[in-house]
Amino acid sequence: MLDIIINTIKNAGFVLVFPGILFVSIAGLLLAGIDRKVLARMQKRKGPPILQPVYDFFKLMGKETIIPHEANKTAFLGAPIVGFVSLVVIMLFLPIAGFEAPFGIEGDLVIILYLLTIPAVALIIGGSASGSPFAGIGISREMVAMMAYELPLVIVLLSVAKVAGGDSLAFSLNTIIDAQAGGELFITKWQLIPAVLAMLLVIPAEVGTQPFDVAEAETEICEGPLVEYSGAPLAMFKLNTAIKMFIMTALFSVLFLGGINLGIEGWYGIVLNVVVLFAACAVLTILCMTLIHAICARLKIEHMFKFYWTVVTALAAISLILVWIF
Amino acid sequence: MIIVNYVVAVLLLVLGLYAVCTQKNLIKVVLGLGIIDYGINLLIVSIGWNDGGTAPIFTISDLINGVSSNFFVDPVPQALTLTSIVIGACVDAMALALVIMIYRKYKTINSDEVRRIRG
Amino acid sequence: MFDFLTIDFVRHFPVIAVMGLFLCAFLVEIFGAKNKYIRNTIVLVAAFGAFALITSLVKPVLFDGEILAYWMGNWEPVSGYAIGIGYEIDALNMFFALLVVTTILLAAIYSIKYMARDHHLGHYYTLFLMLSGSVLGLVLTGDIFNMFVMIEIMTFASVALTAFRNNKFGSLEAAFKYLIIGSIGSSMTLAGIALLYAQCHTLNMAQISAVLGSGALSPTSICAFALMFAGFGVKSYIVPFHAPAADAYMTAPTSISMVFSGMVNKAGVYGMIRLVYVIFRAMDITPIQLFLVTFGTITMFIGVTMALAQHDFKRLLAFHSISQIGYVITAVSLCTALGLEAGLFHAMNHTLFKGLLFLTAGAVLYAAGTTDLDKLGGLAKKMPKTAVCFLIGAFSISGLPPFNGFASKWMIYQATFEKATTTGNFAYAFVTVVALVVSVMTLASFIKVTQAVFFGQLPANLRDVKEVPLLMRIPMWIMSALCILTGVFYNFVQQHILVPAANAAFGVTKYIDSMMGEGTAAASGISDYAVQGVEGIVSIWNPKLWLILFAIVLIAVFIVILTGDNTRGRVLEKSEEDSEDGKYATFFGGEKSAHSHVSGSDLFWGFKHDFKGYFKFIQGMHSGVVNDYALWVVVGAALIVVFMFATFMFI
Amino acid sequence: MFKKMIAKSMAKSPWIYHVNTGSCNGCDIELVAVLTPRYDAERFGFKLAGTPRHADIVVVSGPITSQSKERLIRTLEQVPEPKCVVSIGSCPRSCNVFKGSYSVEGPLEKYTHVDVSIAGCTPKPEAIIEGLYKAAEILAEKREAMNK
Repeated sequence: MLDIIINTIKNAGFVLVFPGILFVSIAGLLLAGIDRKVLARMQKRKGPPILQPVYDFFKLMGKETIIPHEANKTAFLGAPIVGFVSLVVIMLFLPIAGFEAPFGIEGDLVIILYLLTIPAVALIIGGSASGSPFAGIGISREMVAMMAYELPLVIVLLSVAKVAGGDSLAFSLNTIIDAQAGGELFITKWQLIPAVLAMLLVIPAEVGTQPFDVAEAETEICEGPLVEYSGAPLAMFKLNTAIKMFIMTALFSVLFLGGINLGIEGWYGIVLNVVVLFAACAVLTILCMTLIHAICARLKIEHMFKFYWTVVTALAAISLILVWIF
Repeated sequence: MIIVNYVVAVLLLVLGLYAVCTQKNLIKVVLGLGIIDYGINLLIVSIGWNDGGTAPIFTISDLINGVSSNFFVDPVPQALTLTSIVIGACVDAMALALVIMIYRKYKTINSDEVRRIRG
Repeated sequence: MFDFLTIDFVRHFPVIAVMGLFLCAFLVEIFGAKNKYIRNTIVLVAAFGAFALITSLVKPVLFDGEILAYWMGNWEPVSGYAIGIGYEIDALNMFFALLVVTTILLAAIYSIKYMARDHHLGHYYTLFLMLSGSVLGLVLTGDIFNMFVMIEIMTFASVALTAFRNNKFGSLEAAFKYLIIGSIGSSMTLAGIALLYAQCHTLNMAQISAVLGSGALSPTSICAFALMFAGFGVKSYIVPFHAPAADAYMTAPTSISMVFSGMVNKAGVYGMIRLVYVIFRAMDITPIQLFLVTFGTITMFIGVTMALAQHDFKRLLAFHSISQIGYVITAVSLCTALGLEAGLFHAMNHTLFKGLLFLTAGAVLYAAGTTDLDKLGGLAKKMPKTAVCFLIGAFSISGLPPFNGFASKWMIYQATFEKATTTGNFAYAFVTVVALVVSVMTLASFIKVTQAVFFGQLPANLRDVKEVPLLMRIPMWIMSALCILTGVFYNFVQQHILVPAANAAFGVTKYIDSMMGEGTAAASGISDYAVQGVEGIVSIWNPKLWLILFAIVLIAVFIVILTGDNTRGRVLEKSEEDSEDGKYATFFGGEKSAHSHVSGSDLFWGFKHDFKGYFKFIQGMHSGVVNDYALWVVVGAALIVVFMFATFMFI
Repeated sequence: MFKKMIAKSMAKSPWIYHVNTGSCNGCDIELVAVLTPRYDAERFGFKLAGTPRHADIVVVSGPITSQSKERLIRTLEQVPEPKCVVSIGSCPRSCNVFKGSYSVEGPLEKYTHVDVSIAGCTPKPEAIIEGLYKAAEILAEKREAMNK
């Protein structure tokens, strides 16, 4: 009985505090803030405070929620929550910072791949349910973007799984981390260099930052799927985007940086790991999102699709073939 | 000679498939289908044939003696052929009925024009 | 309580089930042509009877591992030669029979309301029950010629049912194509059976396997193998043979489309598995595996890309049926324990979710009168229950967790990648990638349906659409529940249904011995496959995690409610009539609201643009001309024959 | 605690939706200039939103022409509460040189309550920032009032 209670409290802690809702929300919003700040500095602006996404989130929470006539109420309000839940669940599958994943099981790589699609699907369903033609165009683009980045992402994940598993099956993040335990990070393996590049290009598309934010082009189709959203649901979607930033960079660190484990025992070791992980995520964010955002204009959807199915897929495929041969 | 049967069966099969693949008239397509059936029926009957055999019928004297003095052909393929002929006739009848209906609705039995569902 | 269900008693059940369906088919026409109550009663009794009879076999066959051998009229084998027609029910048959009876029952319930507006329903139910009986007979029989006869009855009934609503667009044409292609397919099967008989002098599948198994195949049996392979390929609609199936699924009444995709093409898949695994016992030959995997992969890719290009709800679903069968064939042909289980699981899930999707399509057709994606929209407001069912089905087929499609697809990816790593063959890794990408495309095409039919704006002519009657919703709810249950408790499904079925396919000797007597298999030198079903593979979900997930959902909802402004200005939905209020109107850049709906053909522009060459080619290939389709079949069959000879003669 | 955070955030992240009701584009250009690196209104959290549903502050420039009147009213309705209306330039305030034209139906105050009015033809970017900042504070006050 006592065990059950302790376990419940422990699991509740996982879900609520670390690495669940609280941690991931704060980390995601901070990353989004860093992104905006650094972008501003790159453009020689002062930029908003780092906490700006937090302010945005709470402000939207305090606004009125309007549900248009044409909208389907349940799907309209339910979609952001579904997206949020699936993101939190992904977090519970990720073994980051030397921390064993609470949900970690064999084959979680495919689960994460699918769970990553759910926030996008939630956005699509929500936008579709709002009944706006702008949202219709937006979801069409979102879906095409999803098809675009999913192919290279799949190939990257398979390459990593092959390197980690050798001849056996390694659809498990724990195996991938164990394979990098001795300091032999996958980013240092020459066969995986193209995969690293491909993954760096997949991250901004998955998160949907400029130049790959075709689905939410605010100057063109009025924020696409989000056009009818206001108030709390919009806040949830913004939070989802921020969390996605953190999760994608953390996934990168798991795949190629061994999940950032400095190997120091004790609670301060964990804290140190988390801090280093966050720093790594921030660097990755700046590298693959802010930098590209600052130097590129928004693509057209067909250009984006072509880019991902040729250049990025080719990078990933080269890596998979190299991994297979050597 | 039994080999002739096999050759003819295969020829009929090929002829039928040729008709189905090339003839634009739906009636001819159905005819092609019939020809395929006949080819296969011939094949099955030929399989059951034993050189010098008789019909697979026991006479009363065979039964009394307890041994069959006659060497007879395999009866199973003949039964199969009968079934197959019946089925083939049904297919043809049904296909022709459909052709009539198609003619009433489309005013043509040219297969190039009976293609409202495509792509 | 069920003590009377001894093995010797239940042994008769399969035959009774098949006979009962055929009998009721004629009773419906005789007694029920005029009176709808008698008609419905007979149909429901037949469907439920078959369901009860088959499910009562679950315990002995699936759980206890018995194999029921039954000789019609007690014609036992004489001096080792099978004379009579035998029914042989092992776990593999049983698995497919379960799918069949479930589909029959649900389709029968659905038909009552769905078909109520049509005339000549006596004919409809006669054909329906004949179709049901023939498919059930096909999966249960152990006699190969009996199988052929069942295939032919199945083809007739399917064709007649496709043309049942012959005043509707294209149904006659679809029926004609279906008949021509289906007949060519069954002719091939018959030719194969004839050649096989010439070789083995028996029609019993177990005995054929025993006779063939001892040595290398002779050219006659290779030819027979290739022809039967092509014949069952036509029946399961793998790619070069698939074109008429899409037409028939589209134009048949929707309850029949569900039957087609739920059990008719499963019967083809069953025939394929029985053929390659048991009769010819050829599945551990690497080229055959690769050949089938190639077929499967091409099928799933072409099916899904064609589906993306469609603008009719039912035709889109039809192409998805083809695509999902590709998954099944791919997984089954890996000849690993995980692969076969994944394939069977996906076949089962396909029956569930595709049946569900067809039923929702039927509900849309029933309520709105059309399934054209360019003319519908916003129906979720009018038909919320149907919309929920549709979303469950759509997420299942797209493989989103926690629905059943995820579990089976996940097993398929794992099986293909495992095969790739254990054999070192890069082709299987490629298959994994294709399978994952096809899954995303599946999602895309269902997003298209979601947007075009259920969300978006309601056209003016659909203002008074009503939710479908309860009797039509019940099958949908049952299937939705099954979709979720098999997804969540998939470990249970795997242990008690998939593993026995897979073991039955791998355990050829047991199949032969229980039919032809102990020691037959050993005498003819047949051995089981080296692989056996794995009992418990790694789990996706931990049951306790479900509580946690539930907690997260609650907390998320809580956050939204708590942090928002509760005092006023929360959810402000005005009544429908008050549409003059600009605040709740759709945003049009300040313009007055007008009907503007992004429908099916408008979606996925960038994707279609980049692939326009491919789409032009593949849509041109589906020309609608019956000769072209026949040519595909001939070319496909010729390829198979050539390949089989190459494999067996030169390896 | 959430209430406190909301109250605090309300003034710190005002999103702007810009409606042009027949302006000569002078004010529009100045509004864009406000977001450029030189003036950088984003440091106060200002951001241009793509749709009125996301907006907190509606910025109106131009005298209200008869063509744009209905559209303006509809757009203002679609902004969720709490919201502020800011007029830029002299046109929405007084119709400026367009006053008396057959096609001008201004000023803006006839149709809605204007919270902040930034005068000038055109106002300087500094003035616009000042005005918007004041509007953000009014926004926070409105939110306070809603809670009571």
